[in-house]
Amino acid sequence: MQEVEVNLEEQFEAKVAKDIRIEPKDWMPDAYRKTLIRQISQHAHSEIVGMLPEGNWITRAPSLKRKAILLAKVQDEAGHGLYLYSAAETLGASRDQMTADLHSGKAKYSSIFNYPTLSWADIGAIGWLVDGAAIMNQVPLCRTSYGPYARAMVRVCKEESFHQRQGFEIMMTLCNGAPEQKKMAQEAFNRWWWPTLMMFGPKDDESPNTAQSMRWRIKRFTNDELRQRFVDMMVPQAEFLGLTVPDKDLKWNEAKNGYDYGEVDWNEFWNVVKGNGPCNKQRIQTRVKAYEEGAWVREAALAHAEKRAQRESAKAEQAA
Amino acid sequence: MQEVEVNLEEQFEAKVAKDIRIEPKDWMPDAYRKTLIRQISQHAHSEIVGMLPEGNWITRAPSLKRKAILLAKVQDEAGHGLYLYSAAETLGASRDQMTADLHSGKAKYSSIFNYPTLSWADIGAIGWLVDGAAIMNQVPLCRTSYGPYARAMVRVCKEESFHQRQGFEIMMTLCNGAPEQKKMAQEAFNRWWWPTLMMFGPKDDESPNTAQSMRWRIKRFTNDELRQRFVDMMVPQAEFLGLTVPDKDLKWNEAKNGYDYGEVDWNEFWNVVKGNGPCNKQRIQTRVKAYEEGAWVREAALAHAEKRAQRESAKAEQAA
Amino acid sequence: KQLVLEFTLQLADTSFILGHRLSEWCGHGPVLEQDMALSNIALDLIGETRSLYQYAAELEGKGRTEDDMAYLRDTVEYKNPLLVEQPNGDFGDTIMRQFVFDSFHFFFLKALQNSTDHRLAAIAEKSLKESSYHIKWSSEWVIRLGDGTAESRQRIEKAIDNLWPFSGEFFMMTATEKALLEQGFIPDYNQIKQSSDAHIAKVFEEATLEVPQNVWMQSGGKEGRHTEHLGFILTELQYLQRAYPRLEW
Amino acid sequence: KQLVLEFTLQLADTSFILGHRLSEWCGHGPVLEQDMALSNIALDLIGETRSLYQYAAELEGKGRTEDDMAYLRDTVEYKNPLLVEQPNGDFGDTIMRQFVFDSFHFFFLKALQNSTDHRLAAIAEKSLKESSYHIKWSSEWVIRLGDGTAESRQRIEKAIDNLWPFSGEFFMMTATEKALLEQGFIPDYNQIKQSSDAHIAKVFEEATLEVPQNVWMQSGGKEGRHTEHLGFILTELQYLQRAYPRLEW
Repeated sequence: MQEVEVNLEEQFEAKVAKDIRIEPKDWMPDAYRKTLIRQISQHAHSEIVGMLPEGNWITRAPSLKRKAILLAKVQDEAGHGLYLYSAAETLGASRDQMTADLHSGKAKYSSIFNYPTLSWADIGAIGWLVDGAAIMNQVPLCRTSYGPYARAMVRVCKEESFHQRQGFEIMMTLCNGAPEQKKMAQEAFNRWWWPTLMMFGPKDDESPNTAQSMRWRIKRFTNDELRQRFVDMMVPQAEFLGLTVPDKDLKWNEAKNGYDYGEVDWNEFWNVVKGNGPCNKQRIQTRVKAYEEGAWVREAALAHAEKRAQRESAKAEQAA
Repeated sequence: MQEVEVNLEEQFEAKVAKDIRIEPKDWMPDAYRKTLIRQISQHAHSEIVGMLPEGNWITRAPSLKRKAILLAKVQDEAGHGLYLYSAAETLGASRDQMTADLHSGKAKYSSIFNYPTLSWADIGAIGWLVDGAAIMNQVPLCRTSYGPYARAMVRVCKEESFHQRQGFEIMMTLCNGAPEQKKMAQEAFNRWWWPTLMMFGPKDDESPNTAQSMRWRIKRFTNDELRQRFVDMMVPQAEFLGLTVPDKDLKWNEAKNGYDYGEVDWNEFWNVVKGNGPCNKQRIQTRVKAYEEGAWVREAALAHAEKRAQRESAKAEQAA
Repeated sequence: KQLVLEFTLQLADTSFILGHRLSEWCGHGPVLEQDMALSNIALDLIGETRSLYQYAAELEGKGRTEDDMAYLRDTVEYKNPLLVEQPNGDFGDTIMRQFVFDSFHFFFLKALQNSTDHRLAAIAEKSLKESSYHIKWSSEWVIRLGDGTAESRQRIEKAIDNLWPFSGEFFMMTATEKALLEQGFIPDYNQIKQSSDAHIAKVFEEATLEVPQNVWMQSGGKEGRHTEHLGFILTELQYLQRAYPRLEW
Repeated sequence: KQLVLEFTLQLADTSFILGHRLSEWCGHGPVLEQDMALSNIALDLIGETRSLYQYAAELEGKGRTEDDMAYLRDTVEYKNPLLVEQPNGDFGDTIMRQFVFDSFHFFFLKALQNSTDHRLAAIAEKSLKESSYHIKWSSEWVIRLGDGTAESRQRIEKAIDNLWPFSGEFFMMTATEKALLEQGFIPDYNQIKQSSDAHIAKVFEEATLEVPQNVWMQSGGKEGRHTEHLGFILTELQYLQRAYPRLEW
């Protein structure tokens, strides 16, 4: 038995090393399964909670077109949540349990959604920066070792890059608009820049799980690598928009062919992770409320389905 | 016994005829008491329900001054409600019972409050027209035969005429303002004119209680008399404001030294009385909701008062 | 042409306000799949709205845009029937509001396809496909909630009670509608009402619910006399356009 | 002078938003007498607001009015602490919000009477009389609800839980406040905090409630970083002024 396990583990490691996808029915180490469930469900929760800050502006979107685009975008996030919950279910997690863990605070979601959306420009900033950072994190996940997760990410990434373009377009419209609009854009940029950098997670030397995740090819780059890429990509875009990056330490470093940037406020990061962000409480309360108020609907749907099934089997019996 | 009653009734009638006030401890016929309780509680309910259509614009008032004035006005209405409930209590009615009757639909309130407030001009129109009609109804009640009611009405009327001036001033500001404002004022006037005329109640020949109420000196003028006075007073004010009365049959009648006016839509009147007005359901639901959601607060206040009383009597015992 | 403009605006306002109301659900639905369904219907209605406002703007010919129509008219200028501005309430209220609306909208669009106004006919044809999904969805939910648990039945009955007085206004013809009917621009509402009533009766029967009888029908919305809810919808909806006038977004 | 202007606006925004929130109760209170009490406090705060905005407008010297200050600034320009924009919730939430506010406001006004800015000192003196009623009222209600029924106790504890994270911001000094403190324009917040804490401790003891310990304190409002609630307050509040700009009302 011991030997069989060892063999299976070797086969697993070998497959991963050769970039062969692990599928639901394949043997996998418990730790791998747990890590994936944690990561995928966290990702799914992020999509669902992430609906709230943007959803906050659907009723106030400034034009019919923007309203439709934003509503469709938030709806896409619900869809991403669904794909990802399904992917986690292939690992034996149940959606009810994952939901309960989100509501109890046991499961995390991306801290970025614990910041409030205070102006229309925030909708642009989220699309541009937050979706931009998400894509940077997620594109490598399209090649992640677990099959269902990788396939879900392919769909997610395709839609996310569409969303990011829409966010950039909102920012561009504001930056090319009236002075009040430009100011609105800069103010939103100031608030979202640093929290976005935090989306890549703690610094590499404080991220104990990174090494194992990389070995399993769940992750493909370290947090700091991705963060650096993101900064290098966004700074020119900000310049193009005419926005000032709110970082006085930002400067081009010819030697590393990238930007040096200031120190992220890790106190704030850990504090928000701990639950003390501006909206942690509100976000979870909103989700719990929606869930609890929906209980009777879910029960009714179930009860009706059962009644219907009974009637049909009764009918079938009669006919027999 | 029979004779004593007859004697009391004669004394009562004599007092009323001499305009001597009836006071709570005086003997009075049951029918008089019942009529008064019905009328006073209906009047109190009207004040309370009347808070809602105007309260609807407190959060949207267009200036700090208007906001403060409107809030103070609606608060005054709560105060009027309180005086009047107290007056009814002197006749043996309980506030709980009166509230229950309002909520169950057994007790009525002025139908005018079953119309919605749709623009800021409605706040002006209500103050000017509705409070104007209320004063026309109420000034004679300051001399009504039942003492506590008459005294409550003196206070109410003083504040109402203040409110009416404020309403007129809102209308004047709108009518002297931009074309959009003038249009807003005319549109509100169109909607409120006819319902206001209905405030005086059915035509005299369809108002069976009027004769008795006048004999008891609860009422001093008939519905049609008051309605005519109101029209005669308001038409010149509307002209002063530059507003068109929405009545094509309106014209000056030299012979009667007053205006002839078109027929009120009595179908609409009875329909709203029956509960089918635009807001009947909403108004009562709002009151019931406030009451039900306040239950725990009232219970807590009572429980605390009892605890406190017990503690004090325990202390007093110890001291003794 | 003025009449067609007025009528088109009325239709646009109706889809718009209901679409807006549904969009308030986004992120708060009772289960993810239904959250998405509500957003889908909202998106369809907003799509229909845009076609209609665009047409209205063309008919008016004063250079106004779809957004001017949506964002720069005040409460009394909106001409939607009262039903669609009623609050979301619980999921049962939203379902019942949607079902009543769909039971009009679907049969109305079907008939409007034959309008002598080709633009309206084309919009109707496009929206009809979407509406056939909506009516299926809301009908199924009425059945589920009516024939579900004791609680769901009680809630959907409360929703019927709340909303039924607003179910008649769709079929009460305004002066504009009467004139357009005579000119063949719009279909006969009596026939639509027959189809609608039949559909409602069928669904309610399957849901084991009773169709209310002799209910007083509220009206006024199609003439600009609204309930107090619409004003609050518009304050939220129009805020940015009002606060920062005449800008591109 | 710029600093005094900023500070005066911050105070005005604070009274205004809380006054507005309280005014939402009007007609919906748990009992008539308390409905009136809530409106009274709202009226006092709006009165204080007007004096402060008027002073701010004078300090600015650009011809703006109190209404321009109130109605034509957007969310991030408002500088009220986050507590006052929190929703009314149930009566317990409103009481707790008011109690936390009064426990700052009363002692703050008391100290502000000695400001070297005579105008602020005069406004403080006038408002202090009103505030002494407010703090009495809210303290008594905390005691009643804390030491009332099991339900009221549970509700007020939930309110404490909801609102305590917003109780610290009043005493966190912004750069503006620090500079003004050095110049003697405003009082030392540490001393105010001592009085405030002592009052809270006394009332909570009588209410048989526990003062929460080691709660993370939210902040940002005084620097314009608000919760999502403020935007919705302003859409409603400012709608008419935004929809019909530059008119007299």
